[in-house]
Amino acid sequence: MKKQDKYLVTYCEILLTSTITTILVVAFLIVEKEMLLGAIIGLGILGFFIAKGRGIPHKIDQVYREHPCVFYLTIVSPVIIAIVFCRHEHFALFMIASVAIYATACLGLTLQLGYTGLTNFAGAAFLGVGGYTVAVLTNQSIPNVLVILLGGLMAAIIGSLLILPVLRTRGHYAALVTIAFALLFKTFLEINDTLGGPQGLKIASFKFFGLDFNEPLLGSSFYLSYVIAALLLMLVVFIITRLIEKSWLGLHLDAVRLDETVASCFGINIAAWKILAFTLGNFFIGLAGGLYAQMLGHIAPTNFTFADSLILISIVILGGIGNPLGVIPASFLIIVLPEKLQFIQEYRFLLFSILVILVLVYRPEGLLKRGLRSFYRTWGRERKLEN
Amino acid sequence: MKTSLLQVEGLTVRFGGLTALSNLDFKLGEGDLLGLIGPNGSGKTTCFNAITGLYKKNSGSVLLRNKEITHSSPQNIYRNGITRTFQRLRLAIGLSVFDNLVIGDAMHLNTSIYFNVFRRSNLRADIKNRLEQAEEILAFFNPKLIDNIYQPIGKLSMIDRRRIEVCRALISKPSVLLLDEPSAGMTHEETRDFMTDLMEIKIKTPKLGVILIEHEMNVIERVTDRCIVLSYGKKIAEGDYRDVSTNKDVRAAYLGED
Amino acid sequence: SSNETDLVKIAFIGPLTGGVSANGIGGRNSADLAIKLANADTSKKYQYELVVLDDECKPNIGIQVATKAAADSKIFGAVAHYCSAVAVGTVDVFHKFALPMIVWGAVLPEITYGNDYPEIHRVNGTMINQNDVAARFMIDQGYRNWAIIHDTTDYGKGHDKYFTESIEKYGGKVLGRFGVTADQQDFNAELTKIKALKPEVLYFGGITPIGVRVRTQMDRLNIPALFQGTSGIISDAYIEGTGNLSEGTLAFREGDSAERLPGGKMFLTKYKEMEYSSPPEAYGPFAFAAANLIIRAVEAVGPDRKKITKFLNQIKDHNSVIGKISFDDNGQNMVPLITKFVVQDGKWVIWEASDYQSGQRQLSR
Amino acid sequence: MDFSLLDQHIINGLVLGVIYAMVAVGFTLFFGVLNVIKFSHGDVLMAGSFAALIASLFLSQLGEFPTWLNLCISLLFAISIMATLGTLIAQHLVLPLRGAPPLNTLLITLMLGLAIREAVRLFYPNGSNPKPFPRLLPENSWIIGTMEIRQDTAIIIVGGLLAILILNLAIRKTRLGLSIRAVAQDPETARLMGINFKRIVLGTFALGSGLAALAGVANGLYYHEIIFDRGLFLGVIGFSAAVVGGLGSLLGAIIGGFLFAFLQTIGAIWFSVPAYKDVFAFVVIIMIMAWRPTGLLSEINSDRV
Amino acid sequence: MESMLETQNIYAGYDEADVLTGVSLKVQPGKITCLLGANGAGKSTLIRVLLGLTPARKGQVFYQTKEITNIETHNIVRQGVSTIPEGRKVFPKLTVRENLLIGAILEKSKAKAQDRMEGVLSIFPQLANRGQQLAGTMSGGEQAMLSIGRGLMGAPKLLIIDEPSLGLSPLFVKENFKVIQKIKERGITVLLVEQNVKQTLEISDYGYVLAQGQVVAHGTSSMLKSNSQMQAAYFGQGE
Ligand SMILES: Nc1ncnc2c1ncn2[C@@H]1O[C@H](COP(=O)(O)OP(=O)(O)OP(=O)(O)O)[C@@H](O)[C@H]1O
Ligand SMILES: Nc1ncnc2c1ncn2[C@@H]1O[C@H](COP(=O)(O)OP(=O)(O)OP(=O)(O)O)[C@@H](O)[C@H]1O
Ligand SMILES: [Mg+2]
Ligand SMILES: [Mg+2]
Repeated sequence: MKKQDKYLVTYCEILLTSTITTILVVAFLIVEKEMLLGAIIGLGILGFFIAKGRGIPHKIDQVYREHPCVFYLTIVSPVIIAIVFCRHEHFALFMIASVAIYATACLGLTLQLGYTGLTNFAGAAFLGVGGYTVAVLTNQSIPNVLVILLGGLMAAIIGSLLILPVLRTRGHYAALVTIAFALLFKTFLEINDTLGGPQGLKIASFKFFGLDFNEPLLGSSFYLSYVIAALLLMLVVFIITRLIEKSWLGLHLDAVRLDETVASCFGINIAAWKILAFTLGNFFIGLAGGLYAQMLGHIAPTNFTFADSLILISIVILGGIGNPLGVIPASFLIIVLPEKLQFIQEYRFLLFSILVILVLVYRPEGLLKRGLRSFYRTWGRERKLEN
Repeated sequence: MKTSLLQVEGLTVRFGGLTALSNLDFKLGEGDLLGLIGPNGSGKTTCFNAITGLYKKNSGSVLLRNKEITHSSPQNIYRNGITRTFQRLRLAIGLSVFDNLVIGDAMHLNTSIYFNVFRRSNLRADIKNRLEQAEEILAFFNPKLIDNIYQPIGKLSMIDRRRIEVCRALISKPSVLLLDEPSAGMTHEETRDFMTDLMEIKIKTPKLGVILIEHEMNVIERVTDRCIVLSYGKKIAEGDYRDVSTNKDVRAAYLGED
Repeated sequence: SSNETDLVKIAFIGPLTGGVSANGIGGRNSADLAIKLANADTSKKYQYELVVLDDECKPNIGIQVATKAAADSKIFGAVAHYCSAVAVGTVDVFHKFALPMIVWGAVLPEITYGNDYPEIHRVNGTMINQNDVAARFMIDQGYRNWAIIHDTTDYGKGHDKYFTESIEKYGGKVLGRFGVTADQQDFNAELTKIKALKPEVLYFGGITPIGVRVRTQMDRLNIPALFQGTSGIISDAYIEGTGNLSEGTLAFREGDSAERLPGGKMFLTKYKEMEYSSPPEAYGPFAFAAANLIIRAVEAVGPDRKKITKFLNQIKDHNSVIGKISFDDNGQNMVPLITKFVVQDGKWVIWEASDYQSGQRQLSR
Repeated sequence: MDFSLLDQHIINGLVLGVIYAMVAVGFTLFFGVLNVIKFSHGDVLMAGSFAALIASLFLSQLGEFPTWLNLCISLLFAISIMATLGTLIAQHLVLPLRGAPPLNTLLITLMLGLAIREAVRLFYPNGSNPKPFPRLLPENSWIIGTMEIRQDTAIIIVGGLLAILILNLAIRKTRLGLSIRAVAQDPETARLMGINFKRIVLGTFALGSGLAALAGVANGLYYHEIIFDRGLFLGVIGFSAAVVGGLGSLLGAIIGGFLFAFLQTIGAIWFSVPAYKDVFAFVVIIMIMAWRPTGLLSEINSDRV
Repeated sequence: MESMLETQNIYAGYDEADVLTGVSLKVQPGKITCLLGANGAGKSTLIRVLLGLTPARKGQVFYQTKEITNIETHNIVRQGVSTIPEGRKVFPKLTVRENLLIGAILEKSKAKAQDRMEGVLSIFPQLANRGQQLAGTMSGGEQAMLSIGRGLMGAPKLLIIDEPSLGLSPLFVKENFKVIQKIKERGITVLLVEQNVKQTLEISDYGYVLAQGQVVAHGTSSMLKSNSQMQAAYFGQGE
């Protein structure tokens, strides 16, 4: 009886946390008044510390492991409710979709950098490959879903041009290879006019079984369809990334990252795993790039500069390297925060950079530190349960 | 006569001007426990590194069950059944004990994407099997470790880490096991227990051939059938412990005259 | 029908951070001035508020903020974009949301001519007119041989293309052209090659920061050619950056000089009075004019996007700080005038009023 | 090919190489203690040139100073300001992140670079515009055979190389250098040797930032013009040069710097659209990395099993 | 008699758990004091506390007469304390010579450092012709020698040694104990952590036995040698 009471309290706490978080996030997205924004941020920080004081993050973790349905209830349903609530808020939806797309790309980077230890400073370039592929192909008569897949595929293929140097180099040396690629990719697009040159390309709207994504869906916003598509894409990529982590594949990738000598002494084909992670990661980034291009309706080389690659890397680091879950709040922070700082106009980047520095000084490991691998939900608990 | 497992002929390894290993010959039969001893810097670890393919050999050959593996990659050598431990521990600090152990059996893990991502229930069954297998081998060396199987390696004491390394090398059921100073840092008592466990393993898998690098002479005396003494990369003596320990060269170079 | 103090929001979009932010901030201040003046004017029916958005000169961010502006139902018009690549991308958004907008700085012809969206207007001219006048004028001055350095952005590439077309039409010759990236620092290699070509004029298609670099490095290599730029270098920053070297630099811009117009003079004095921390730069007057135009439309037809669009499309011979504004079918201001500028004693001076025109000074040959 | 043209190209390439090498050496130095790419290096360089500009303008307001005096004072000012800034950065941003993965330090320096850049843009009067840098070096030319070289160019080449050389000696031959390298490899054991860890980190930051300021001033003196957003790109090139040369090796940084300058110059000469020179240089860099994965003067592998 | 080093009631640990729970000991000047104990007893942790690498949560450390609890490591080292740390900890990318020189980094006179280096090389002739080899590529035992040599380069008043003979060949283990004896004869105080109980007690003057973070026995070496309680503590709970 007592135990059940405790569970009830825990559930109520989690429900409350999730409700408050949802309300705050939605309010943060919609509200434009500076004072209100400040109040929301203040409330959020306050709420975070209260929750931490009550040990709620830990409880959530525990409950989620034991009862995944609670997880879906407290994460998925607020998202759906929030979207339904925001269905007329074009801009909020646009931002949600952008966050989801960036998070997807960063999941690709997590696979490369977080799991396998491959530094990829050319994230934006692969985003661009996906985008340009989509831009060129959408205007042909190819089914649009296929086009986005082809965008991912193309990113993976272009990425394989770099495989030889990426395989041979490590650490900063590998960073240089990708930095070089990022720089030359953008410059090449800009100089060479075959792909629209500096002006870029326009992209016809995304069509899915006769559903035009640029038309309002069910009388709501133009961007609702994109939000749904982006969230679905993120979900699928997230699940795949997570499943990879919690399987023999993830274990192999970790082994490659942590000690190549040991890995080779235990029969692990380092090159093969690196190729897998690099290619699959680029594929995910390419998919994200494809959808992003579709949503924007126009892409140009200046979207895919080295600075943009750094933004992607920043998200991965800020989220906590190797933790796919951290990528989502980190994208939210890095993508939405500068936008919310529009009211301070030319000072916004200064403040933004200072804020990120502060976050890092207070959370040196990133927002969510990567934990030990658990292969399945009850991992590490079985023994206790049995006893 | 036991069937030959590992055969090393004329093995030479040089680093610049330094000949770390020169013209080394030896044989390891099934079930042998061969001691490899010698002063510091005499080339023992280098010999392991050469056999496992980490160092390039300047000349000589290595045969495993009469199959040439001289120029195979470390991956293939492992797949052919040679595993090892490292003199300086090389465990993945950020991973759990289980992760560290199971990576030792990488060649038997199913790494197809389809299996790992889409056949989760099969994977789960597989993982549970591996868990049992890991617990079994831990139980052998130190049953207390089983409770730590989900813990990060960093929480263990040095000596337990050493045990984990040995377990990692054993978990794939190799035919040759190379142990590089496994008892370093252990007390006499712990060393004794460890060697007892090792002997038991030998009894359970009678065909396993082991090469043991060790500086504890009583260990060598107790567990090895035969030993090889290296000095400056050359073999200066070979035979059972009694022969070797009375050899004048060995006493001068290694044991100390008294 | 509407309350006198109804609040009407107008968006300003431009680059406020990064390399071309000087122009963005100048434009922002000018638009802000227009709003402040309107609010101070008691005869106005509405209160106005400027919503300022930074597009970072990046198309994706541009589309993002354009969406933000367009999605805000209180916003009835936008004064948007200095960077052409951004404007090319956002026109679809403005059209989708039926938000009337006026471009205040981007010069690529496609922005107005590449679509038939009624919402899109532009008060400044395109680079086509600019280069045609420039080419004609230079030929008349007796120059025949050019070397071109342009950046590989849309701006630089466009100028290269249109200037070359015009100059060849009038019988001039381009001896060599050099596309350079916008973040390049060192032009010594390119300039060394140019020195060997011995052109009479070095045409530069690009904006101030590189313009300053090229002009200063020309001096290091002792290249005697005349330096001719485009609207992108008509800024105080160019003169400040190059110092004495700026003397005799030529450049061309659509629209009349603000100093010469009665409204323009008013603009400059009011701008001074407001004590903005940075100058309006070359395109400030255009942003000011665009903002005024939207205010005027709101005053005339009330806060209604469709009506404002319609009103704007009918603008003909409207007096403004930049001269008369008349929109053609594509919403492009048919700027009748291209003004020629030359740097004289550390100031951009209208050619006709300069010592060079009167023959007191000579352009370098 | 016109030979006087070739001379000119060689001189251009040399100056460019020296400037790149100076930036690259800074990267190598920071890599030495932090084991991380310090992305704010380029921006510190830029800030250094602005500091010198301020000092120089202030001096010329005070009255007539000989240009050499003006140069020395501005240079010292810039170096000391940047060294102080570097120390503060190390103290408050880098040391607190000691336990975190090195990549997190990378992010913090990246953001710091952005902050410095934006601060200069916003708080220097009209900071987003290019600023003329005073001409503080003699501009007469020396004629050597068919070659004509301006004195300022020559001074920058020689001065830059000298600075790198002195630094190299300092790192190779002194106890300070030994301490820096020890701290980089194992901070804890270094402390056991009696090395003041914090002081070494702060000192290295001061040294590196001072060097950045010097490079910034050299840059300003050569181009006569500075701008707030120069840092990032120059930083990236410096980093590339350091890595191609082989991280941790000062000679490597010099070789890398000259190689990069050489590739860009060749690229600018070869291609009809010179913008391709960067594409060309980076393609070659990628190929070099595939050929020599640890740089031209490759880091010696000390990893053993 | 004044002690060289003294701890009083030290508590310390990692994360939440305390590894040391109230350790007090004294190191007499000019003597070899040894610290014995099973693996994981907390010996190395105690040493880390002495050197200021791991903070003491409670208790005090005195060096000569000064309190040095939780002060910065280099300030402790500068007062004449050298360490041969557990696991050698040579600098892998420095050459053998540089590794030795860094042991004497506090010594301003180059000539003195050179003298000490010659002294060290005469003890470890194996290192002599390896001056330019990177320490990371040395064999395990060679690294141990290097680490000991580096510790001697500091010319300390107090030398703290954590498991020096780990991985050394029998000949060298003997040599090593002789070296420690010689160090003592030079008037240097030694605090020695060792697994090799017999030989350690042979050369040391006084000993402490640590078990589960506490001192379970202490006394002169001859006393400890004959103490059965100590044997039990040292060999764990079992026998
Ligand atoms: N990668 C390398 N580069 C240069 N020299 C090396 C390398 N690896 C080993 N050596 C040298 O080769 C010799 C043999 O080394 P090895 O590690 O095999 O010795 P060992 O017998 O294992 O000694 P120990 O008992 O001390 O571990 C040593 O002198 C060592 O310095
Ligand atoms: N960095 C660390 N983080 C967490 N626990 C640690 C750490 N280092 C040591 N421990 C734990 O502290 C305890 C004491 O360790 P310590 O190294 O002091 O023992 P020791 O007596 O020196 O043993 P050994 O003979 O193995 O060196 C052990 O249980 C160990 O697991
Ligand atoms: Mg060895
Ligand atoms: Mg210990």
